[in-house]
Amino acid sequence: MVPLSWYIGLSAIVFVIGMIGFIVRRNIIIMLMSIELMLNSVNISLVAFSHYLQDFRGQVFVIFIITVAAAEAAIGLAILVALFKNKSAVHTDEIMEMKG
Amino acid sequence: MLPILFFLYHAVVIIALSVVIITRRNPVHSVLWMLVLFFHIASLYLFLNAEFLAAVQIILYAGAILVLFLFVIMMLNIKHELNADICIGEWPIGVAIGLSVMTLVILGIGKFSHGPMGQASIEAVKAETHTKALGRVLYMDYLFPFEIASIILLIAIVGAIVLAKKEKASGG
Amino acid sequence: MDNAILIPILPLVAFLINILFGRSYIKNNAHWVAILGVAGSFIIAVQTMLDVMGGRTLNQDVYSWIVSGNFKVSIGFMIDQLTAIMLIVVTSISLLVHIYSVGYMHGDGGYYRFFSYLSLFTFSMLMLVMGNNLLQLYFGWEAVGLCSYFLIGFWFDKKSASDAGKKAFIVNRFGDFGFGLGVMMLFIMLGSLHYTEIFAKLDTLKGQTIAICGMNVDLVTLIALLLFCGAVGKSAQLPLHVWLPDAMEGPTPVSALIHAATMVTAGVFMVARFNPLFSMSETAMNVVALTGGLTSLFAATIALVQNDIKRIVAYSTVSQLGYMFLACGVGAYGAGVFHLYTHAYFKALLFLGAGSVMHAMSGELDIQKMGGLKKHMPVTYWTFLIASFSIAGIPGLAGFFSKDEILWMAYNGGYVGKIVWLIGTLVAAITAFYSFRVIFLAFHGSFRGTHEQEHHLHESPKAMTIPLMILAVGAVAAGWVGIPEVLGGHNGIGHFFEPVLGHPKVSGGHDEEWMVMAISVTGAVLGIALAFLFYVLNPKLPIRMGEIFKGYYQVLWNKYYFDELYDFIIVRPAKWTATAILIGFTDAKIIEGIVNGVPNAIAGFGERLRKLQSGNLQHYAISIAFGLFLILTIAFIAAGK
Amino acid sequence: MNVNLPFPDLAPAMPEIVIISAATIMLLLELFFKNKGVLAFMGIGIAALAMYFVPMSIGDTFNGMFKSDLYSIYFKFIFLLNLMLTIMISLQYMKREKAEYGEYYSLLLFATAGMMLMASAKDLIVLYLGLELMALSTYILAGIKKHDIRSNEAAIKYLLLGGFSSAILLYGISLLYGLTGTTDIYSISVYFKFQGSSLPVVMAMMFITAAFCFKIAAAPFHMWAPDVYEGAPTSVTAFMSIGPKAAGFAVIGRIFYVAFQSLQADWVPVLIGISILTMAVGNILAITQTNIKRMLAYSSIAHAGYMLIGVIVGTSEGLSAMITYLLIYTFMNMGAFAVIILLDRGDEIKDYEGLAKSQPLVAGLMLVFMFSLTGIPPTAGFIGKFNLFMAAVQAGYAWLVIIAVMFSAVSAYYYLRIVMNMYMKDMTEEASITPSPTLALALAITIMMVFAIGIMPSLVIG
Repeated sequence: MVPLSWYIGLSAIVFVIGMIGFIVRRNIIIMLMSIELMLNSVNISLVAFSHYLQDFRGQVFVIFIITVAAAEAAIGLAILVALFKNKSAVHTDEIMEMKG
Repeated sequence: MLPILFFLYHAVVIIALSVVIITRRNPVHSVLWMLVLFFHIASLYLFLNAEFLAAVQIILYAGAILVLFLFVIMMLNIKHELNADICIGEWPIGVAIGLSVMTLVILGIGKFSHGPMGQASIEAVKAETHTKALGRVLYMDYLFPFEIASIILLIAIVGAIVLAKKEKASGG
Repeated sequence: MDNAILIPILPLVAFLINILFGRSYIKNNAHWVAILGVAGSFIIAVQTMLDVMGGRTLNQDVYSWIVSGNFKVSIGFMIDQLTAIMLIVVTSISLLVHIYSVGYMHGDGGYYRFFSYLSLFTFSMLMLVMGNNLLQLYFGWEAVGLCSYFLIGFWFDKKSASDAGKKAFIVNRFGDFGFGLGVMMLFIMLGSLHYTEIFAKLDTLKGQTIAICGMNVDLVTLIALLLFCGAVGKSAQLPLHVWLPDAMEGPTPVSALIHAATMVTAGVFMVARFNPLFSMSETAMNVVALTGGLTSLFAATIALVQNDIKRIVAYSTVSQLGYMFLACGVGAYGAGVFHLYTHAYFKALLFLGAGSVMHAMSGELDIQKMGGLKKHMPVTYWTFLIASFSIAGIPGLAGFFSKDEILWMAYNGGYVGKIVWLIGTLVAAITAFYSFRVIFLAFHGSFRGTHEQEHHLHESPKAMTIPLMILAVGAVAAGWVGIPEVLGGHNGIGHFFEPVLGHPKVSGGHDEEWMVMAISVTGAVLGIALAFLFYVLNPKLPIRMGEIFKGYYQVLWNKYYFDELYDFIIVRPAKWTATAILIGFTDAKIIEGIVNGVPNAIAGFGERLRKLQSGNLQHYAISIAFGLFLILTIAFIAAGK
Repeated sequence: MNVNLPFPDLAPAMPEIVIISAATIMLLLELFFKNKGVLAFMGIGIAALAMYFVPMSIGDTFNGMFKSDLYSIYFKFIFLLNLMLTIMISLQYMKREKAEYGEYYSLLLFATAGMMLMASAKDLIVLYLGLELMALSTYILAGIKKHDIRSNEAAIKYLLLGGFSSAILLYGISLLYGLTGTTDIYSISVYFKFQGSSLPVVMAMMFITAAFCFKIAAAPFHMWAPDVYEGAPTSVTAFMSIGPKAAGFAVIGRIFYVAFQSLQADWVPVLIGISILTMAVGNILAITQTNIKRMLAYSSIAHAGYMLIGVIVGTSEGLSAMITYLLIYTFMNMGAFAVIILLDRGDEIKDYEGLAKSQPLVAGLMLVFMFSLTGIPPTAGFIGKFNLFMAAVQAGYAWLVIIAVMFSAVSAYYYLRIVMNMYMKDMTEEASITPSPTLALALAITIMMVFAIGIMPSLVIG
C-alpha cells in the first residue's frame, strides 16, 4: 500500500511547479496552463484523500473543479481573444497600461 | 511492492512532465506534453479506484480544455513567440519563492494525519460500480452544488459570447 | 412646552435653506427666511415661558446618538426657569437684531451669508442653553465660538477684522482648554454628563482631593475653577478679556447679538447652571466674585477715556459681565441672571444705537468727531438716552432693579461680599459717568466732524429704528418683573428662579436695603452730573484733568497695557522662539525637515511603494506567493511556540 | 433501483432562486428588447423582490449545505443593495460607454447570486462554487468594454490572479478535507474542537486565508485591485469594490468564527499583521495617486484593513461592527462612484478642480462622501469607524485601534485633497454632467443613508 503522504507530497510538488510556472512565464497561455496544473495537483490529492478516507466527497469535488476549470479557461481565453483584437499582446509585460 | 513501483513511476513522470510543460518555449509543445500528463494523472486515478474520474479527466480535460487552448494558440502568432523571452526578468525570485513555499508545505504535511473514515469502502463501491455510486452521491447529496455548476457553465458560454463575438456594424 | 424642540430647529432650518440656496436663488431675500425662523422660535419661547411660569418643567433626552457603556452622546432638552429666561433673551434679541440687520447690512455682498450665520448662531446658542447635558453645552459652546469667529471676521478682506477674529479664537482656546478639562474630570469622577445625574452625585465629590505637583487640591474647587476658566474666556473676564473690544471689528448687529446680549453671557449661564457645584466650594465662589468685581472696575475705568463709541460700549459690556459674576460669586445667582436679562436689552440697544450712529456717520466711530447728533437722529438719541439711564441705574428703569439686587446681595455676603459691594457701587458711579460722556459728546454740542459727514447725517431707516424703539421699551420695562419688596413689589423674578438657583440668605433689614439703594443711586446721579459738568458746562475740564492725572490717563488710555503685556510675555516670546529656532536651524534644515519631512517621508515612501506596483501582473503574483510564504512562516512560528 | 429523491425545502434559498432564474430569463429576453434599459429596470425589480424574500428565508436546506441565518441575511441585504445601486448608476453610463449589452445585467445578477451563495454556504464545495460564480461573472464584467484596452487588461489581470488565488484556496480546502474527512464547515469546527491544532491544519488555514485576503484585497494580496478598479468600467468598479469584498468578509467571518473557532491563537496574529499592512499600504499609496478611481481602489484596500479589525477582535460585537461597516461603506463608496459617473470629465483628480464653482450641488455631494470615507461626524463613516474601534477597544485591542486611527488620520489627507481641489482651486474648464433619473435616485439614496446613519446610528447598530 502506498502511503497517503506520498500522494500529498506529489500533489504539493506539482502545485508548486504550477505556481512557479505561473509566476515566471511571460506567456499568458502558459500561465493559464500553469493554473490548470495547480488545479490538477489539487485533484490528485482530493482523489487520494477520497480513496484513503473511503468517502466520495473528494471525488465529487473533483468533478466540480474540472467543471469550473473548463469555464475559467473558456472565459480566460475569450478575454485573451478580446485583448488580442485590440493589441496583439500575449505577454504580461506588454499589458502594463495601468500601474503605480 | 508493485503498487509502490507503479506510484513511483507515475510520480516521477508527472513531476517531470510538469517541469517540461512550464519550460517549453513553444506553447503548442506545452499543450501536447500536458496531454501526456493528463493521461498519466488519469491512470493514477484508476489506481485510486476512481474510474469515472479517470474517464472525465481524459474526456473533459484532454478532449475539451486542451483543444480549446490549442485553438487559441493557433490564432496567435507563434513565430513571434519563438523569439521572445520565455520568462520575466525576475524569474530567480519567483523560483526562490516557489521553492520556499514548497519547503514549508513539505514541512507542514510531514505531520499529516488524515481524518475519520467514511462509509464508501472499496468493497462497497465495487459491489455497486464506481460510476453508479458516484452518481448517486452527486445527484442526491450534491444536487445543489451540481445546479450551481450548471450556472457556472452557462456563465462561461455567455462570457465567451459577449467577449469574443464579432460586433454588428451598428455596434449594439 | 411640547413644541420646545422647534425653538432651535427653526433657525437651523433657516440656516440650511439660506446656505444651500442663498447664493443662487434667495439672494437679497435671505432675511425673510431667517426672520421667519427666529420669529417662530420667539413665539414658541414665549409659550414655553408661560408654561414654565405655570410650573411645568421638562428634562428629557430627545435622541441618543451614541451609547457605549457609560458614555452617552445624546441630544436632550432641559427646560426650567433658567432656560426659559435665556430662551426669551436669546430669541427676542436675535429677532430684533435680524430685523435691524435688514437695514444695516443692506447691499452688502455677503447678505445671504450674513443671515445664514446669524441663524446658525441662534441655533447654536439655543442648543447651548437648552441642553440637558454637558456635552451638548460644550458643543454649543464651541459652535457659538465658531460662529462668532466667522462673524467677527465677516469682512475678511479687512485685515483688522480677520486679525480680531483670530485673536478671539486664540484667546478663547485658553479658556476652553480649562473648560474641556473640567468636563472630562466631571465625567471621569461621576460617570455621567447629564446635569441631573451630575447634581445628584455631587455629594460623592465632597472632601475628595487630588494631588497636583505635590499639593492636595480640593476636587470640587478644582473642577469648579476649571469650568470657570471657560466662563472667563467666553465672557471676557480678566485676564482673558482682551478679545472682546477687538471683536467690535465685526458688523454692529453681530456685536449687539453676540458680544453683548447672548454669547458672552454663556459663561454666566454656565456658572448659574452649575450653581450646586460652585456653591460647594467657598474658594471657587470667592474667586468668581473677585474676578467679577475686579473686571467690572477695571473695564469701567478703561471705558472712561476711550473715544471709539463701540469700544466704550464693549468695555461697558465687560464691566457689566463682571457684575453678573460678582453676583454669582456671592451666591446670588438669581440676581446675576436677572442682570443678564435686563442687560441684554439695554446693552443691545446701546450697540444698535451705536450702529445707527455709525450708519449716519459713514462708519466714523470716534466720539470726539461727533456732536450734536440729537437733532439729526432723534429716535436714535432718545433710545440711546433711555439705555444710558438704564445702565446708569436710574430708579424705575430695568438696569436699576437688577443692579440694585446685585449690590444688595453683595452687601449681605460676608467680607468678600462687602469688598465687592464697595467695588460695585464705585463701578455704578463710573458707569453713569462714561455712559453720559458718550451721550454728551456724541449727541449734544456742535458737530465736530467733516462737512461731508455733516451733510450726510440722517436718521436710520425704519428697519433699524423700530428695533431700537422696541428695545427701549425693554430697557425700561424689563426690570419690572423684579421689583424688590422694599419698593412695594414682590421680587417676582427672584421667586421664579428659586427652584433652580436657590435664594441666598439675607441678613440685613429694610433700612440697610434702603441705604444700599440710596448710595448707588446717589453715585449714579453724581456720575451723570459730573459728566454734565465735564462735557457740557466746562468742556476744557477734561483736558485739564487729563494733564493733571497724566500718568493714570495714559494707563487707562492704553487699557492697562494688557495687550502690550500679552504681546511681551506671550506673543513675542512665541514669535521669538519660533524665529530663533528657525534661523538657528535653517542650515541644519531641522525645522524644515520636521515640518515638511513627515508628509514628504510618507509620500516618498509611497512613491517607492508605487514602484512595486509595476503594472506587470506577474509581479503581483510574486507578491501573492510571497505573502503566502510570509503568513505560512508567521503561522508556523506562532504554532511552534 | 428505486431512488427516492426528497424534494428539498426551497424557502431558505428563495432569494437566490429568484435572482438566478430571473438572470436566466433576462438572458433570453435580451434577444427581444432593443432597449436594454428595460432589463435594467427589471434587474432593480428583481433585486427588490429578492430583498423582500431575504428576511423570511431562515433555515437550512439542501442536505445542510445551505444555511440561511441572521448572519447571511445581513450580508445578502448588502449584496442586493449593492446590486440595485450598481444597476441604477450603470444605466446611463453603459450607454455612454457604448457597452450596452443586455448580458451585463444578467451577469450582475449572477455575480450577486454567487455572493449570496458564499454568505450562505455551509459546505466548502458550495462555498467554492459560489465564489467561482461570483468571480467568473466579475471577470467578464470587468472586461465588458471589450474595445477598450484598459478594460481588457483589467479583465485578464483579474482573471489570471483570481484563478491563481482560487487554486491556492482549493489546495487549502483539499488539505482541510484530508485532515477532517468532511467539507461541512460545522463538522470541521467540531472536529477541531477535539483534535486541536497541528502544523498541517495551520497550513491549510493559511492557504485559505491567503485566498480570501485576495478577494477582499488585503495586502500583500491586494496588488490586483488598483489596476483592475482603474481599468474596469466605473460602474463595475463600484460593484466590485463592494460586492466581492463583502462576500470575502462573509466567508472569512463564517470560516474563522465557525470552522477555525478553536484555533484562534493561530490565525489572530496573522490577521493582525495583514490588517496593519493593509491599512499602511492602502493609505500610504492612496496619497500618491492622481487618478480618482485608483485612489478609491487604494482607499478600498485601506477600508478592508479597518474591517479586518472587526474579525480580529473575536467577539460578536466585532463581527457585527464589521457588517455595519460594510453596509455603511456600501453607501458611501457607491455614492462616490455615482458622482464620478455623473461627471463627464476624466477620472483624474485634477479634473475636480473648481468643481464647486461650476457644479455646487455635485461638489457638495462629493464633499459629504469624502467626509464620510474619512470618518468625520455626523456622517455614517464616523459611526462605522466608531463602532468598529469601540468593539476593538472593548476586546482589549486598544493598541491596534491607535494604529488604525493614525492611518485614518493619514487618509484625511487624500480624501480632503479632493475636497480642496473642488473648493479651493480655480476651475480650468466648466464641468458638465450627464444626469439621469436612476443615477439621481442612487445619489439620493446614498446621501440620505450616509446622513441618516450618521445622525441615527441606531438604524444599523444593534
